[in-house]
Amino acid sequence: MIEASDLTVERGGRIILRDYSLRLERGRTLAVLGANGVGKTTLINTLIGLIKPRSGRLSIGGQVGFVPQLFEVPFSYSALDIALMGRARHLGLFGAPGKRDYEIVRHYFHMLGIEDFEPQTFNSLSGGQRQLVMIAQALASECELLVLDEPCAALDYKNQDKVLSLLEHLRDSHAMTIVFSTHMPQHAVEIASDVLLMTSGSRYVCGPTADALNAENLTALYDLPIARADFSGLAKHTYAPVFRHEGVVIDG
Amino acid sequence: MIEASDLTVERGGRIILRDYSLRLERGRTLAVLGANGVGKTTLINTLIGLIKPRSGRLSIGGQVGFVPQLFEVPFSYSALDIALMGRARHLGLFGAPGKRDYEIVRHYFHMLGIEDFEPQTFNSLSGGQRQLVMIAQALASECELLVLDEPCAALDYKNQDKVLSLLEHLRDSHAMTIVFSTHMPQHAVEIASDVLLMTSGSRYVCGPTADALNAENLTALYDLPIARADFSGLAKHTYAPVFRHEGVVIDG
Amino acid sequence: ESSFVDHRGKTITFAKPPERVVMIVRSAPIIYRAIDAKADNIAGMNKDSLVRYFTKGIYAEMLPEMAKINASAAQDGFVPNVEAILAQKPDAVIQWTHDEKIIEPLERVGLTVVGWQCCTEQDRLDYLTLTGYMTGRNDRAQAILKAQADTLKTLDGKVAKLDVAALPTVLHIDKVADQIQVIANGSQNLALSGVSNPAADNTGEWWRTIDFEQLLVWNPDIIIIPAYADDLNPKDFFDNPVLASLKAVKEKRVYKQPVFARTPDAPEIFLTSEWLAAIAHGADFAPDFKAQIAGIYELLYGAKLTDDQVKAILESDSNAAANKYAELFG
Amino acid sequence: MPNSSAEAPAGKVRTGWLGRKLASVSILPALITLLVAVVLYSVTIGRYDLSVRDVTYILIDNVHPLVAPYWDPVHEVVVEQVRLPRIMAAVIIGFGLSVSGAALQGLFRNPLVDPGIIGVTSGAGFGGTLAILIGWQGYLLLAMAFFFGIGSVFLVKLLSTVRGRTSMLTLVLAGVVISAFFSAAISIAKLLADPFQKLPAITYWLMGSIASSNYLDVLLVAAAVVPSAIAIYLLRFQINIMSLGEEKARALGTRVVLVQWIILVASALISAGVVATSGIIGWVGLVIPHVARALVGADHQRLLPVSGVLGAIYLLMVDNLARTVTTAEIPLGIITALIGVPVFAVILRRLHAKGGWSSD
Amino acid sequence: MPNSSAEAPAGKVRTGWLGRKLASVSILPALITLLVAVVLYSVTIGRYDLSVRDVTYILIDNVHPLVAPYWDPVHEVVVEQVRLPRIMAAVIIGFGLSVSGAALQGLFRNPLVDPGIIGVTSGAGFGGTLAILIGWQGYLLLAMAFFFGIGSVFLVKLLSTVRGRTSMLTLVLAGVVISAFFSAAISIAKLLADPFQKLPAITYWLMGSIASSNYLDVLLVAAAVVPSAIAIYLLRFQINIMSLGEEKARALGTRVVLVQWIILVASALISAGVVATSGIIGWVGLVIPHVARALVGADHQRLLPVSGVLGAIYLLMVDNLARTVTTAEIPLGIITALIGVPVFAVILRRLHAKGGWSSD
Ligand SMILES: Nc1ncnc2c1ncn2[C@@H]1O[C@H](COP(=O)(O)OP(=O)(O)OP(=O)(O)O)[C@@H](O)[C@H]1O
Ligand SMILES: Nc1ncnc2c1ncn2[C@@H]1O[C@H](COP(=O)(O)OP(=O)(O)OP(=O)(O)O)[C@@H](O)[C@H]1O
Ligand SMILES: [Mg+2]
Ligand SMILES: [Mg+2]
Repeated sequence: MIEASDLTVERGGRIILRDYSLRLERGRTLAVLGANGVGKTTLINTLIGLIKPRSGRLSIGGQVGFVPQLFEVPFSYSALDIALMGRARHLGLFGAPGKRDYEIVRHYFHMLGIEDFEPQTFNSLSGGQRQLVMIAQALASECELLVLDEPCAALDYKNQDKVLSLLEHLRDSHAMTIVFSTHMPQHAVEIASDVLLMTSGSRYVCGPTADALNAENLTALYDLPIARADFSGLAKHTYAPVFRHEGVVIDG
Repeated sequence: MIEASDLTVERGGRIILRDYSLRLERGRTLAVLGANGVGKTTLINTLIGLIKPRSGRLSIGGQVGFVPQLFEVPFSYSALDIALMGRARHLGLFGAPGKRDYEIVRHYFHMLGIEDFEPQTFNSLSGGQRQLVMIAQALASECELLVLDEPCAALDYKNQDKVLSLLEHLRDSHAMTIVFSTHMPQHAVEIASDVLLMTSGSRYVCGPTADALNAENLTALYDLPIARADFSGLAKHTYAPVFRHEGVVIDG
Repeated sequence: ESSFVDHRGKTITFAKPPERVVMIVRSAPIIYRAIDAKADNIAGMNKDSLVRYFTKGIYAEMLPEMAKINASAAQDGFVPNVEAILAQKPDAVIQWTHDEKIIEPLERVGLTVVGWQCCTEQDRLDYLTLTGYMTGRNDRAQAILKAQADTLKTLDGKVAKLDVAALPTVLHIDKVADQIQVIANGSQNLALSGVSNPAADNTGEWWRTIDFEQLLVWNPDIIIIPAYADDLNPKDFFDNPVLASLKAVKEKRVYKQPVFARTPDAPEIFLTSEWLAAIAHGADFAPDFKAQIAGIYELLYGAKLTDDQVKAILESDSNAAANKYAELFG
Repeated sequence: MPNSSAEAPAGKVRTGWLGRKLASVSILPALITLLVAVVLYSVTIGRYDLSVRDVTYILIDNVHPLVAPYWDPVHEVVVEQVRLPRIMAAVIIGFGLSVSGAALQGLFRNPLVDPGIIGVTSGAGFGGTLAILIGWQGYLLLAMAFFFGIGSVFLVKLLSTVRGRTSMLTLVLAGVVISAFFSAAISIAKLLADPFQKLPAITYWLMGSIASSNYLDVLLVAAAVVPSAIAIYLLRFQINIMSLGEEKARALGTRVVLVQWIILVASALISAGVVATSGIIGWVGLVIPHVARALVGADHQRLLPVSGVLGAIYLLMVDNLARTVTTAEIPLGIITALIGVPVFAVILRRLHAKGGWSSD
Repeated sequence: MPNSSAEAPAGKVRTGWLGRKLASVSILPALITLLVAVVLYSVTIGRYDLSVRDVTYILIDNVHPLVAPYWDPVHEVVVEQVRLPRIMAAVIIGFGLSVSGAALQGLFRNPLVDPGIIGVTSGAGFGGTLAILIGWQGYLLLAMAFFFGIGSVFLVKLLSTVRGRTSMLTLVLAGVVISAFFSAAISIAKLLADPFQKLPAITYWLMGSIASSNYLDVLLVAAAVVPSAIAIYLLRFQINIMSLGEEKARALGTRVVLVQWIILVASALISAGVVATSGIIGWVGLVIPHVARALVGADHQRLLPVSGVLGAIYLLMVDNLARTVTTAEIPLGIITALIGVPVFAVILRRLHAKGGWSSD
């Protein structure tokens, strides 16, 4: 589904990623983790073709749906209008959404529990609500490959749960391939089959979640102690940061 | 420092908050938690005066620094330019930043470890990097009250740690009052003296962190099981969501 | 020494007639040439005047020396290029009075400015008098003025006998292509010729664009094509099917104005009134017109016109198709 | 997930989908009805007095010949050769300019954009001026205007394309620059023009008039406007997407460059056609889309047709005034603004709350 | 946290702060030097032949009277009464329009904004036209133009203020609408004007010319431009903040309405002053800020002065062309565009990568 070898990507004249190679089979889910500014968004934009890599080979099988990290619209479209735009790929140059497209979008609105937003102006929604609409838009595009840049950043736990469940459901029942970036390892723990830990522009770990995702790797990745925490009275675990562990000195 | 009683706030003709009352003394830190769209941003915008409440009394002591949730700039200012704008309050109508202002901004850049961003165009920074610059801007304003809307949403753990430590340091050494919203209860656990749990536009729990922040309240708040998790081998705990606990049914 | 008052009310004194005069007023060169009877003292004029009057047409034939005059005074009729004028080292400059901003820069650098104002009948007569004072040829100026006055007086005598209620209507139309443009309030006194203009009102609006419906409403007896309308001829009216329902077109009373109406302030312009009266009321109103034309051009410019030149002046070719033109003027 | 959609509550979907359709439908037919009414009314007014009955018979005669037409043939000429073509021209031009203005504002995401921004208007204006200066008239003038108009949009595109990429900002600035250039060239031409004949002709032509439209003119402007407006309408959904910005549009799978080109060329055709036949008619393409947006929101699927019909009504009413209010033809450009300004000042104030732009 | 700043590494801060100052300083003095050079050069050129030596002596004579001036008094008149005031006018006008354009583009966050957008230019144009039509001249004309110019900006503000709030979008649209209105009014006035005297006078005046500037004109335009430009420059940092959007500016503690008003009124003063003394000079205020932004970036602290000096140089060079290239005076408005367009087309292409706007 995705095959990238020796990708080198530059932006504004600076090399951001050097010699990245990765491979993802159809039906698998890749979580991309890494520090701020390491190049997650850059990698994702390269995968979906918004940025042309400077060198390296990249092949993507199938159509791509995408949820960007930041989003603003200049016109006051309704949430429904925005989500409908996800159908663009299916409509051709001169098409406009018809009944079926409305149904599909409404279906995902329903699954995300955001039917109420439909007539509301997109720009009057809260940050998290907008993100849900954008996710609905990407889902409505019904692509084989779904790429999401920090889809849960503005979401509360409930909505994170909804989105994660939905992604897993799509992967399982439609064999969709999914790539998402996140700052919360727990998201990877929950649904990712593979993780890409981006340590720097040229160093990374990529592999199945079970192997690659551990406290040690994460601590190295974030340069901060990340520990495994076990839920009281449950057979589940999470990885969480140990903030201000060593009494971090403020050097100001 | 902040005294609000019976605030009712509407936006676009809809009442978002009804009869909110809260009180925060100088030098305390309030964490605002709540589901997407419950009104956190609305409350924060009301506190800083961007939205006029429909009814109720509100009094704020001292000047306010602010970090918004979403941020875009139409011109390609450098990160330094953007952060310098935080000094506006100290410069008067006809002033422009001088040597001292540069020093102050650089000081906070240094504390956040983002000296490198200085000359970079703000719009070419990554999402997390922009958020750090915005935080530096708010800090540079050196106000008595600092208001941050989801300051850590786009940050990796390391940077979250930095920001949280910095906030705590500011509170402790300069008796700054701080209000921030977040979707991660752990942030509240770490540095908040008080929490405001916004269950709906008219129901909320407000009180000292130790009393108000518990698994029960959070579970009610997010409508999702939130459990206390204890770090393996450390005397610390966190609250984390238990995703897909009951095998959530996808009803599509 | 000559001393006179220009149109600004300013007294101007010349010890001797100025030898280098720059003229920004468009028609000043031809007037100056007529009164001074030579072009030697004309040191400069507008590019515009030169191109329009002295590079082709009857003036170019009669007065070839005019085309050699420096034409850097101004581009556009009135805005002086001060340095270019200074470079001509003029003794006097003839300039319009309508805006002090176009005179002040000239006087600022110490030039003598004679102001002419526009555009009444009296102003037009004054141009000749003022030029008479400047050139020291007041005799010629008065002779020309008298020739004008005599012709118009004779004409007036005949027009006065006409029935005022039945005067024909005349519309001057200078464009019928993309738009129909008429002269609503022109400078020519049509009453002198015993006709009236249905488009006239006192808005002061010179040209007016109308639509065909309005033309039908006015339905004039005679249509005149102004002399400057180079591209328009009576034939264009006769061949246009939409215009066929107009009275003047049906009766073929559409005429092209003769060349003497080409320069609005030229000393021979008064012939136009006589010509129009003849068109409207018959040859009696301009008896022996061709000889009169030749006489006036000789008086003004010392030119001996050939018969072909007179015909060209009368636009006889263009007007061949119009009703009775040949009968009227041979 | 194609089959899962059937599981969504069908009733809700239907009313919802129909509901939206209806909302757009209820304003549009109202406007179209209004347009038809204004057209019919327009035929009966003019400087030449004709009774409504005469006009009716003359019109009916075309569809169903009356055996003995009892009216003056002049009347028939007035109705059919003078008024009808003019009315048609006004409707087509108003429609075209407004549709193109709405599309371009969406494409450039800028409320100050009008069909003139891409350089066509002044390019075509210069072409026409040049033709008048040379002494060409009629279809030569038309061809010159058209040629220069289309040429200038290519020039703009050329100027703003650096290494195969066109930024919208550079495009719009290049448009401004090219417009300024041709405007200056027009001024030069005016300076050189004979002030008795050609200058007034140029001035008047540029000011915009459809006074002398005949059926051939109508046909020509329709040939430029109708296919272009259809092309723009077909792209309505793509314009929605383009209005989110180029990056987003590309990510959604839109063929950005192609859509840009089609809209630019279609708008250029409309403007060039209009200028060629009727001179520069400003303002309509800038303001009408804002009014339409205030009525039906930002969605171009509804915005484009509503904008078009509104523009047609507006320009027709303005032209009616132009030809009846005084004995003189007042150039359209003047009345467009003079009458429109107070009206739209009020409308924009009123409706601005739901003005469709997010930036206020 | 005032004292903590001392702990920041002092050396780094110093070089950094100075470094930035220097960056801005290195382009600005270069431009100012260029401006001075162009001014000196301009004095020596013209249709009237004067040697550089003569001009130098005539100029020096003012500062340090030479005992026996050996030059022709006409020469002194040419240099001091004809060329100098004109050069001063060009410099002041170019400076003022560019500064105001840069400030307004920042305030409205729109690259298509120019000093004409707020209605002043055509308002003042109409005032002047009216004065010419009535037959008023000189300082009456000036006063009319000025009065109408300032009046129209108040009208725009009035139109766009609904319940005490002014949205930038409504403001800009109100500006467009008012501009269109006054432009139409100008056209009407032109139709009514006597075509031999007043029409050309109006046309020429509107096209923009500083040909006949004397010291009083210079003084008047300076009185309008200098304080306004200073006010705008003083607000340079506030404009930075306003350019982030109103909400953000308010959150940062800016007195949004006050800043808006000062900039609007200052820009109105500049435009009205320019139009009153020299007619409508377009294009400079729109394009020069883009070039300046390409040179020094978006920060208005550097942008405003660089913009101003660049505008002064540009207009001066253009005016030099206007008065020397042909025998006739060519109106400024024409050359501004005709010469500027190719130059700026290239500059904009070249420098666009760092063009200061984020939206491309
Ligand atoms: N247009 C650009 N020009 C120059 N540098 C850029 C540009 N866009 C991004 N960068 C740089 O590339 C690096 C990677 O950015 P990217 O947005 O991919 O980071 P990220 O991993 O997504 O970070 P975050 O977690 O904060 O979203 C950053 O250092 C950023 O400054
Ligand atoms: N301009 C507006 N017009 C109408 N409704 C609005 C407007 N702005 C916000 N709202 C509504 O107000 C509610 C609260 O929004 P707010 O942004 O305060 O939520 P929030 O708690 O900050 O959510 P999030 O966690 O997603 O940021 C939302 O339902 C939103 O749709
Ligand atoms: Mg990112
Ligand atoms: Mg929020």
